[in-house]
Amino acid sequence: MTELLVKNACVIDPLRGINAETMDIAILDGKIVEEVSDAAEVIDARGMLTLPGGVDSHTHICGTKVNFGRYMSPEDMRAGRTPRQGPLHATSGYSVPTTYGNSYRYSVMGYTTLLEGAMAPLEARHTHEEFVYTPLQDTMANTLFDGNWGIMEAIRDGDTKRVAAIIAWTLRAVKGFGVKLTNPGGTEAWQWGKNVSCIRDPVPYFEVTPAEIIRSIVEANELLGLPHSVHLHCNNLGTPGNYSCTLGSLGLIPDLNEKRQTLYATHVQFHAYGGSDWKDFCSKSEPIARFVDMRPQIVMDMGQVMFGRTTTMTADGPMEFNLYRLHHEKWSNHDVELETGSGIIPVIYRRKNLVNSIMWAIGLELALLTKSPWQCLLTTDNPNGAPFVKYPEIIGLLMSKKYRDAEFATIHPDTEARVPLPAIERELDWYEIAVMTRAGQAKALGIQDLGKGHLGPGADADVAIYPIRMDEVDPSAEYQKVIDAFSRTEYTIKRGRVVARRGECLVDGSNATFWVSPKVSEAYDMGKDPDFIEKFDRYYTVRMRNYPVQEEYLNRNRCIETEARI
Amino acid sequence: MIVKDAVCPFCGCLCDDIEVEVEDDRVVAVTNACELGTTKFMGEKRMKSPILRDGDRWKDITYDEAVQYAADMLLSAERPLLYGWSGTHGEAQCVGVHMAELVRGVIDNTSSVCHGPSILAIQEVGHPGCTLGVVKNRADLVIYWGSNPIDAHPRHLSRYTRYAEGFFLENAFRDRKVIVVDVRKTETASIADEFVRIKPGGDYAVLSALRAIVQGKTDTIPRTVAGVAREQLIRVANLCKSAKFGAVYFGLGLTMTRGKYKNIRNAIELVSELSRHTKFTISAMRGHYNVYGSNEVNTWMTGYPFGIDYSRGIAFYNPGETTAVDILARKECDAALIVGSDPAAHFPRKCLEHLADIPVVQLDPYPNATTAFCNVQIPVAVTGIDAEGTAYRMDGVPIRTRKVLSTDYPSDREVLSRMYALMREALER
Amino acid sequence: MKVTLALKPAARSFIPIEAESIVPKNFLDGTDLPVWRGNRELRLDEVFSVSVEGDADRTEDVEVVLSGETFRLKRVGEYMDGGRVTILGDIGMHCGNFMSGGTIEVRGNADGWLGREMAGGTIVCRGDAADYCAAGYRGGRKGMTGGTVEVFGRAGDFLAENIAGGTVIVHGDAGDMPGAEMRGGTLVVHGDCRRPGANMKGGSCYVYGTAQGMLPTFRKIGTVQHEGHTLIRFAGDIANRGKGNLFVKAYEYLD
Amino acid sequence: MTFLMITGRTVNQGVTVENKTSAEYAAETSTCFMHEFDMLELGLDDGDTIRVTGPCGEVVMRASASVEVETGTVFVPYGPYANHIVAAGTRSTGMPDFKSHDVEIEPTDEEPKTVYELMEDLGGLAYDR
Repeated sequence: MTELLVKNACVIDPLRGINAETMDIAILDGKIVEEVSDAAEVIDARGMLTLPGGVDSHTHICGTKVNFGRYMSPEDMRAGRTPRQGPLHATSGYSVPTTYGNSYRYSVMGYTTLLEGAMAPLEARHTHEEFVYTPLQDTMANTLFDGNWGIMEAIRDGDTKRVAAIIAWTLRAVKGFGVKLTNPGGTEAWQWGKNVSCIRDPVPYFEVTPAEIIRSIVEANELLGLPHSVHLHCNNLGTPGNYSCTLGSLGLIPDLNEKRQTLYATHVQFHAYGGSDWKDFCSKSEPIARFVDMRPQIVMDMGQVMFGRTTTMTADGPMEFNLYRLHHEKWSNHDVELETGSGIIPVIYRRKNLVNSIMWAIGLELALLTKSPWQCLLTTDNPNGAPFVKYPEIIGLLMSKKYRDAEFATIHPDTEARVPLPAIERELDWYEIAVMTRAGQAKALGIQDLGKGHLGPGADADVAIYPIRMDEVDPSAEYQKVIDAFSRTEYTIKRGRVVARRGECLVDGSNATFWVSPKVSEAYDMGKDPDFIEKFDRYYTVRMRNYPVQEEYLNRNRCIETEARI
Repeated sequence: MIVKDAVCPFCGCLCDDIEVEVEDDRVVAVTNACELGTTKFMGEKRMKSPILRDGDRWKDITYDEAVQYAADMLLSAERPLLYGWSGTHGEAQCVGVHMAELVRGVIDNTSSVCHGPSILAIQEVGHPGCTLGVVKNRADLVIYWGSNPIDAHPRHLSRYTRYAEGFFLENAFRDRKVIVVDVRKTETASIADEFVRIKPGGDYAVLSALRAIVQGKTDTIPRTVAGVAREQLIRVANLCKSAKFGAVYFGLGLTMTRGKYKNIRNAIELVSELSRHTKFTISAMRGHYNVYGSNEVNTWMTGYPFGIDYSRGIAFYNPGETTAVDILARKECDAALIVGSDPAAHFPRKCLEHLADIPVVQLDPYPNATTAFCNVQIPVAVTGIDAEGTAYRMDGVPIRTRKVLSTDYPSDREVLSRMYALMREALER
Repeated sequence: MKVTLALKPAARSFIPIEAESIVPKNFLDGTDLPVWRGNRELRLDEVFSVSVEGDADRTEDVEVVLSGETFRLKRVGEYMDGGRVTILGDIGMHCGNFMSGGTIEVRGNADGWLGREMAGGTIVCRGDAADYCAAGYRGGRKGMTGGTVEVFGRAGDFLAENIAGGTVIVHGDAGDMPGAEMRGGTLVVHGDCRRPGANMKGGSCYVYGTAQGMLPTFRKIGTVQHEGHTLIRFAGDIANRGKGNLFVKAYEYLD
Repeated sequence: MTFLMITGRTVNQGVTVENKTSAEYAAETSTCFMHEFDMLELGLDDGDTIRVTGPCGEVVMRASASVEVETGTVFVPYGPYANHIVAAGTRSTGMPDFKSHDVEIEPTDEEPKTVYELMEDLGGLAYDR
């Protein structure tokens, strides 16, 4: 039995409506409890800002694509190298660090739960292997269904229940958490070197449209009762004028779930572009934010771009090829049979580049223009917009108009005419930041009932104590103090244990992986479906029996069983 | 007993449809595997117990003694080399990386003498690739360049290309064209629709010429390039551009000849160029069944796929300097741990001369050429036969190998974990 | 100030010594510097006999002289920004990496990666330079961006690979693929070499001898006079939409 | 006569590679595949022994006629015999020139050594249990 008592914590816990109350947090064996005995170890938080452990609901940290980003980037690895020290392993890398590098750096920033944004089912085992070496965070993986042959055939046949059944079988097999659609239909078209331009373009051969894929899979997701909603990377990422496609996609979504959104639209910054080409490129954050304000069924994340060097990686293969044609830098692509694909290129976002400057502004605008922080979460689509170590700076920008203006003065001068940012006065407060970095993320992922994103009794004892006192700092003026505080916690507590202190990790942890297992009726068990089995055997190059990820790959196994309505 | 869907631990194809018949803890029959795989499953000449070289004779020792010997050897070395890793499962490779980090040694795998140059090329220009099933289902043009699957990857043709059925190909055998580019007229060349014979050392020039021709700049190209007529180059370029889906599979014919990784870089740049016209992919014919896994494990744990030097605590990577052949030939290590490979059979003699001068411990199920240079050899279970664990296919698809029979041999992971634990204990003391 | 470092003969002489601390600037604060032999950290005076004559306030006034069997000594002069380093014998890999100023003179031969990613200053090598002289690092980023490297002997393979600026002169022959991926700067090879300028897209490469295995993707433009040589001028590499200039005295295709 | 020696994989090398102490492995990896014209010129019959001299020494192999190689080129399966004469230089890439060595070939009366004899020549100790 291990007991820990955090005293004098100034807590913001949005899921419980707590805003800056000074209180004690009692922890017993890794869980938050009402009280602990006098024998408990005591940490005095001395009024410091104390939040539930950070949750990142969209990041790329583990798996085939991420590792290929590392593999092809020895120059990136020259930054961020640390030696093995005590219980800590060596790390390397800046934009695509090693698993230990990711884990330690996230931990120092107070993050305790991460969702890998895109896992190809066929290569899921790889993601899970890397999760084990991401020891200081609990993990879960969005599973890609954007180009799944079986699903597209079922959609063509109008059989949503079969769509749900295939998703159920696959999630269980690959130990996936949520349903991810990356450029739906586009990844299949890309296996012919083609793409779909928006939601009404039919996918070659399968003759279904992205709109049909999105709608049908959203319905299937709810039939399965999954904790998370469908997680959508819209078609047409990164092209001028794509905001109308984004609005069209969001407009497809009915409100089907009382507890959470029905659609999670990811890295919307990359999908909020106006203009008809790069010459008249401009921000369309306003119509997007207004649209989302009116629809509780939508949650989005920012996908903020920050200036500097990074590596872009996504399942959206055709988009990466277009980027390659612009930059003519190195380019990797990896198509996955019957399922999806991915692409990777390194990029540098420059202040002196007009397009990059506009992109930077759009992400901030989305966060500032969307009324409810629960509907626009803080991400960079790590590492696509920037490595996650930039989060503290983004928090600073959102909390301080002064900081934004100072930054704005350093970017391309023509930006002003293309974006609404300079006119936006709003400065987010501590509570809103807490929503956007943990509470809102946990709610959107549907894991608050599993003890994530809040500090109520029964929750996982994941706590971040930041070395800053809200009553002593004016974030609007003293934004550097805010950035410093969010860069390194005073304490990061994971499962009831102090894992990081003042910028140093202390222990080699042990992660848990969350995955879902929907219970479906016998008739919808694809493992017994003759047609499914036959096609699997003929067209996959892996035997169906060797496809599922064995439980040996899960370090701490957190299976979420759901009751499916099929 | 018949074990179905067993995974073949021989080459990078990692075929997972093997049926293995086991009687009395012996493999008695193997179905579906090629000759290479069958022989490996049926292999029987295992080393019985750990051995220690004692002057000019061999003496049996216990596993405890052998593990202690290895731990002491690595801890006292100033620059130990931990080499091999392609012939074992990923879980063992992970322990290997932790060991290298702990003792501040150099960890390298067999890709340095296999597809290491391909990795160097990918690090310069990236890699447009795909899984094998994408090619099987779509490709109407397959190019084998400096690779000879009939000898090295015997089922590649039947599972993924020439003789495979494909979802989008009505009559795959008829509709799929195969081009072979090589300096030898191999057996693979004889089943090709088009054979391009190149003068040795001429791959780079031919690839450059094709890139120019694909861009329409044919005039500059001389009448013959490395023994290939310009007309044939134009024909090949046209075949590529008119394909719906083209796939290049290259082998050691590109990685081992002059220019090394620059050959592969050029091939990748040709494919990137072709991607502007149609769909094209390129992939390496990886040799050992889990050499790619070793690259993957090293990459997520150290940041680099092979040739990682932890002498200074942080990871340093520079193939040509931190790779096994260079280190041994230059006598730059003072101890070696060999796992899952046989450098004495595959390295130039000068490297072996240094192995003879330094303490060497090897984990391997069989007596092999490296045994002759060992101070200690520890027999282990064979992954995919009497041990299970993760392997990565040549296209990056991870598959868990099955255990088809039970023996008393410990797995690589078990032996290495014991070594690692001993070393941690010693260092913490 | 003159600092003389005489390498002591060592029992385990085959383990390389990494000595990035040996740059003139560091000796302004004394000689208490670390070097590494494999994974062991040693003091400078455990490895060298150290003697110092005179003193200096400015890096420019520091000269470091290295003697002994220094061919396994790596990273000497890394990040050097001024002063002078003289190596009486051979020098190990990575001498003058990232150098931005000052002068390094190698009286003997230099091992691989001499002047890797160099940005300024001067390196003179009286003997031969091995592979990757004045080249870049793995991953294809820019190689040399400024400064001068002059080699009086021969150079190995991949000379000035990825060069983007500065000047490299080799008086003897060069190996395979000098100036590969060249994108700027100037490379001059007085002797013969193989496959110069592969995939180049900028800069100028001069070969006063014969280019063997000449690549087929260079377009002949005419002849020019250069420093008393009549050279054939090519544009290329057209495989890479290149705009580089390659000048050779003579060439042979692998046809 | 001078030849370009190329090394590479063969099925037989692969089949015997996990059994390096076997006569079959030694036989396969000590085979030098040559064009029959070259063999005629050297007065060689299939299976005759030859001395192959490379930049780092010499080794005895057996000649075997092959239609796959061109004149002036020989092919030897990967293994200890070829490596007995291959130079260790990698041109700083990590990879030796396994496929581009010039070698001298002449007939000989000597027999190829066993794998362990080769290893013992370099300071190893045979394991023969």
